[in-house]
Amino acid sequence: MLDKLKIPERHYMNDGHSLRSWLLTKDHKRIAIMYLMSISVMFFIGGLFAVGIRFELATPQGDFVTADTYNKFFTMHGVIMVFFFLIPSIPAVLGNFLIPPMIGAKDLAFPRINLLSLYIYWLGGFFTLYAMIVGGVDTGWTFYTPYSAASSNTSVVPTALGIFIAGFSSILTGLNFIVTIHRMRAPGMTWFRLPLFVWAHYATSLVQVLGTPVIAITIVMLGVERALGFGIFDPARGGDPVLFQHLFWFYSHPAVYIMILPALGVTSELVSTFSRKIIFGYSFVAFSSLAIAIFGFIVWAHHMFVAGISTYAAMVFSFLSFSVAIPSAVKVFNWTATLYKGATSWDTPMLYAYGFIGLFAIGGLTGLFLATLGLDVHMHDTYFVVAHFHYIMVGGAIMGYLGGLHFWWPKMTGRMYSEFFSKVSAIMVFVGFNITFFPQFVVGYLGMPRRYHSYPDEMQVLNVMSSAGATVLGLGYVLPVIYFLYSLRFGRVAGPNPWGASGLEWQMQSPPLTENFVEVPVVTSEPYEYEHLVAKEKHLV
Amino acid sequence: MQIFGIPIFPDQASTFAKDVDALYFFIFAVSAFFALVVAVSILYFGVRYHKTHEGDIGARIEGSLPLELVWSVIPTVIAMVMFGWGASVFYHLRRPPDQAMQIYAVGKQWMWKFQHLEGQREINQLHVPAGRPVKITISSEDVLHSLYFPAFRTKMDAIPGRYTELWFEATTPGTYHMFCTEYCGTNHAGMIGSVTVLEPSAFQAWLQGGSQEGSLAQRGARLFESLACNSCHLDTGRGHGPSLKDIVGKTETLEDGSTVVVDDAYLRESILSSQAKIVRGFKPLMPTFQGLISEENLVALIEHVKSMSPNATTAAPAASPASADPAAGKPEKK
Amino acid sequence: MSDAVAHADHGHAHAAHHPALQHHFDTMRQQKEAAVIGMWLFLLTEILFFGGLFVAYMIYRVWYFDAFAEASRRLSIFWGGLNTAVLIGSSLTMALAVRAAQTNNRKWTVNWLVLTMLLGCVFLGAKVIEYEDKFANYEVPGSSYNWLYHEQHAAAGGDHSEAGAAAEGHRELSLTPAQLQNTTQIYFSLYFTMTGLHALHMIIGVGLMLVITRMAWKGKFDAEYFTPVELSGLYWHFVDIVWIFLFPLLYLVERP
Amino acid sequence: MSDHVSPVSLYLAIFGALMVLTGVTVGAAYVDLGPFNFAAAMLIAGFKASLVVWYFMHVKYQSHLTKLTVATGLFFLTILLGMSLIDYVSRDDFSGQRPQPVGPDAVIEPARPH
Repeated sequence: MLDKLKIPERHYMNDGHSLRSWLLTKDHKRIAIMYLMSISVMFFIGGLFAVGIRFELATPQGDFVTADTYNKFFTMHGVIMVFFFLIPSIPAVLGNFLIPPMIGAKDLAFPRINLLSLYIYWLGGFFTLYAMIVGGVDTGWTFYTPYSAASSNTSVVPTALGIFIAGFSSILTGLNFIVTIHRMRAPGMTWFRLPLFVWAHYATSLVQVLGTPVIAITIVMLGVERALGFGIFDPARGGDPVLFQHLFWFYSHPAVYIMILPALGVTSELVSTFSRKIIFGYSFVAFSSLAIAIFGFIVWAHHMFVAGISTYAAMVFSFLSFSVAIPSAVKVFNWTATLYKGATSWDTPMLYAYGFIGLFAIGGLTGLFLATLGLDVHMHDTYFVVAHFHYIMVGGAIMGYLGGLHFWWPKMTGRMYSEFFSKVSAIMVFVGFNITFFPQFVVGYLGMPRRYHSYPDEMQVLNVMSSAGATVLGLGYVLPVIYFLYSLRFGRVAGPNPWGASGLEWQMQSPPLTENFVEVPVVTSEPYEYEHLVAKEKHLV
Repeated sequence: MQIFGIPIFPDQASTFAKDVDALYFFIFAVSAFFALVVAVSILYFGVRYHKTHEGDIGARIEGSLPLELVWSVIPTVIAMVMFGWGASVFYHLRRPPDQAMQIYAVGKQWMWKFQHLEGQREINQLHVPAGRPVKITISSEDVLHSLYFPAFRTKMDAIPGRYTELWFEATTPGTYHMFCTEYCGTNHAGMIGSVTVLEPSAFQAWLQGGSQEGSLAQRGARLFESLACNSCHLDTGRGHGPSLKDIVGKTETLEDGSTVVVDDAYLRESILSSQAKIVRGFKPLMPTFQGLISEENLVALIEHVKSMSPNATTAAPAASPASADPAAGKPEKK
Repeated sequence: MSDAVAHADHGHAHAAHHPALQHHFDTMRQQKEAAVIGMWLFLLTEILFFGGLFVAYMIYRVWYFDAFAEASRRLSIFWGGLNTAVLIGSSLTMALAVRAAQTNNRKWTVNWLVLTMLLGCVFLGAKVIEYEDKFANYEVPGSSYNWLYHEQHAAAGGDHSEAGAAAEGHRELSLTPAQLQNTTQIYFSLYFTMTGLHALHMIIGVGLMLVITRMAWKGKFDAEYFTPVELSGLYWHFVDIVWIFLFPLLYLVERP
Repeated sequence: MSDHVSPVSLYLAIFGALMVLTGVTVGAAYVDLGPFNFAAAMLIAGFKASLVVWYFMHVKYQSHLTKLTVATGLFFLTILLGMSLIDYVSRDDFSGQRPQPVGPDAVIEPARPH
């Protein structure tokens, strides 16, 4: 039945071929594809800096590049990866493409604002890349004053301007999603029939809208202090550098939840689809996304336990930081329970989901170490912290992103990618990732500080292991680019529902029409209803 | 502790290092347990419930409230235990005992300056007695730094304009690492040193005995390195700058043909305003250190250069010039 | 969040389409409500944007209250009060403009909008005068800042120095003049950042209303579709609310 | 948004109230209430702001979702303001005076703000 499938002659990609039809499009799917291309470029650039860092750290003396260049490497790696890849990755690509069809809408609530968000992202990217070319910035992605305001003589203000602008792209995407999910659900699509992917993006959008402005004002204050000589954070005039850290982390901790929540949503979809079964404890998983988003706002000072905040404040924030661990644990346990008595399969997206659950669990659990006051004094700003957030960002967010990409690629392009190579790349990514970042836990507890280009000799073996793993990980990321592009031309035709999934988006043709559905769907069944899907297939066959 | 010669666990050299490590092992055990439970069960379910043929679907299990409560309440309880234990260790870390020995530390871009009450001043070196609580009051002269002793499991940021403090009681004598863990610029990775724990008697000897922080010349040597003078003034003379070996007392011919005897005044002048008298055959590359070096560092540097020419007749030091900038200047910001 | 989903009638015979109804919305009511909630979410980001500044203000006000009090006395209550009245007036005219648009009164919509823009410009004019005064008295933080400019240049005279010196005489301050030189710079840094950002938002608001007035002039709005006027009204009222908080915080720290 | 059109008289009344409250807030500044000056100023400003939100911005007549959005914004603003106070209130030098340098011979002088 599969072989007579062919690509439908009318779909959103051949609905106008001119550059104008792409650059001035209002179709959320085309905007998602343009975002996919932009953030892939940014991921490649950020990855280059990571390679530079790992080469430098292969030797204790740090003689691959000078100290200044190394400082610029890790700063640009941080800035580009955080603000230009991780924050937009799943919401702007998969979220943009899939939320309207998943809730049965023709498009997002504000299509023009969606396009504006893409242009703003490009403008922000332009300023940051301009700053990178002109000389880069060496303050670390955290821009702590007074170094960033007074001592650094690198192009801090252009980079800060780039991040300030990119922040608005994130705000507009979040705003668009919230209004769409509230006001444009198809008839019958109640809140508890929404796919968990949509719940996760609703929570992410709340954080994007409520958190991003605070880093915008923090950057304005930094820019004003550096460019005009104002004295808000200047210790010589009585200012308090710790205040900058408070304002910075008020956004930047919820920002890590912007990065991970969409990946949690993707994994809930994958686990449910590939065990052919409704997720275990749907409402608990849905509300745990909201809980993570809201608790994410009250824990920020666990980044500052040794930064000079008072003992009392440290205790309060440490206590609250444990509250965020509970919803994450609930999610992991619910995924595990979903697999029980399911009908699982080892397709590539599911491989990424397995990898995600394992690595996200380790990432989350190592967060407990850092939330514990007694340990954070020893571990703060060492490689233990670097390993922790890479387990969440790379092991979690990027594995989730790749899993989602592999799952919805047939829907986005109508083509299947090569099964064999995608499994090889999934395993390479998993293995390469663990070799790269697990030794960093050990070298971190040994006391190797962050952002050092040279380290004591006895820590060399662990660092060389990490650098070796980084090359395997790097190769693992290059493979998907190859077989995805290859599949565009030569991939097997996928048909509307290659995985037999249950979401509304799988009832559209793939690649979908510009207006998604021929006529507005009415939702009657519960989410993840596989029973009637099988019945429909039997009826068809 | 080492495996195949690779150190995988830091040595415990302070009283509360053991408490911190006990807490570390507890959380490590709990995390390993949960990680294993999750990993094993997802893989087991993945294999055990693999679909036998194409059309299979899973059992319709919506969820179960008791199970959800179990894995919400239990992690909460464990989390509270971790919090309580961590908070008590932290409270102990943050309250130095009263009769602790007081040391002052000042972080300055890319060196740590310690001052003992008895007057000793050390740069990137710290000598502490074993078996006695030591309280270090920390501040910074320019940007954020952070004083970190991995072996003592303690760390505290140095904030300009404010005092913060950390304390430890060293137990086993030896030399341990000291790092700066708050990013502070170009040579953040070079702002390291070592803390030497001495037996109380040896510490007393060190206090009275050896010159305060090694002779002035030794301190000059460290500065000669940390200010990267050695990257141009190579002994072989093939660097950007002239070789300084046996230079004191020699007469050098300058760019404009005139000659000058290399003495203290000339050395001081070529450090503070290095473009003034360039030796023939060298380009004016040397940066001026006016405002970058304090008076005592300048004297130490000159002592070091003089120590590189042992057999030179020690020319009488020229009258110290009028207004050398006494305090260590702020790094010049472009 | 349990409000009902707008029910689309399935038949293909939709009600007569209002020209402004966009393709992906089912009814005008759904489109309007989406726009208003979208605008309110944007105003949320503005609340937190200015919130960051209020955190800094709050901390430094407690740490250096005397510096804030002294520096605040240098601001003229006259201009501050006038600006507050002007902005509240412009809020009124804006509300009336929205009402006029709601009631299909094209002429009065344009009139009220023009009046609102005028009042906005008056406010900006007053701000320019105040800023000029700050520059003249070396009260702009940075290298040129000089807290004791008047004491050093007694000859310069002007009402500033006598009133200041006389009033200052009888208060004992916890900060030395040298400390005042530094810590009042923090006050003026916050003053310029807050009022500067607020003025920037005013300029954007006036620009926005220029576009809306042109659309109103061309008769684009009626009782069914006046969303742009409503949204620019929301934005303008928000900018007014920010000033309602800025006025007491900056001008009325401690007026004996 | 609603088809509800408020009468002009209501707008004028609100305008009057706002002007009076401005006068009150200026007057209150001249009365020395000690620490309560700040609280009074914020209360008056908050009340004026709620008048503008409730009547001028029509939130009174709009859907629950709009009211919820406004409430969410204020809630997270209080988190931002309130929780950063947790640190500053409990610092030992919160009394507003920065710690003066202590120690036997006034130690190596860190950059002091004076």
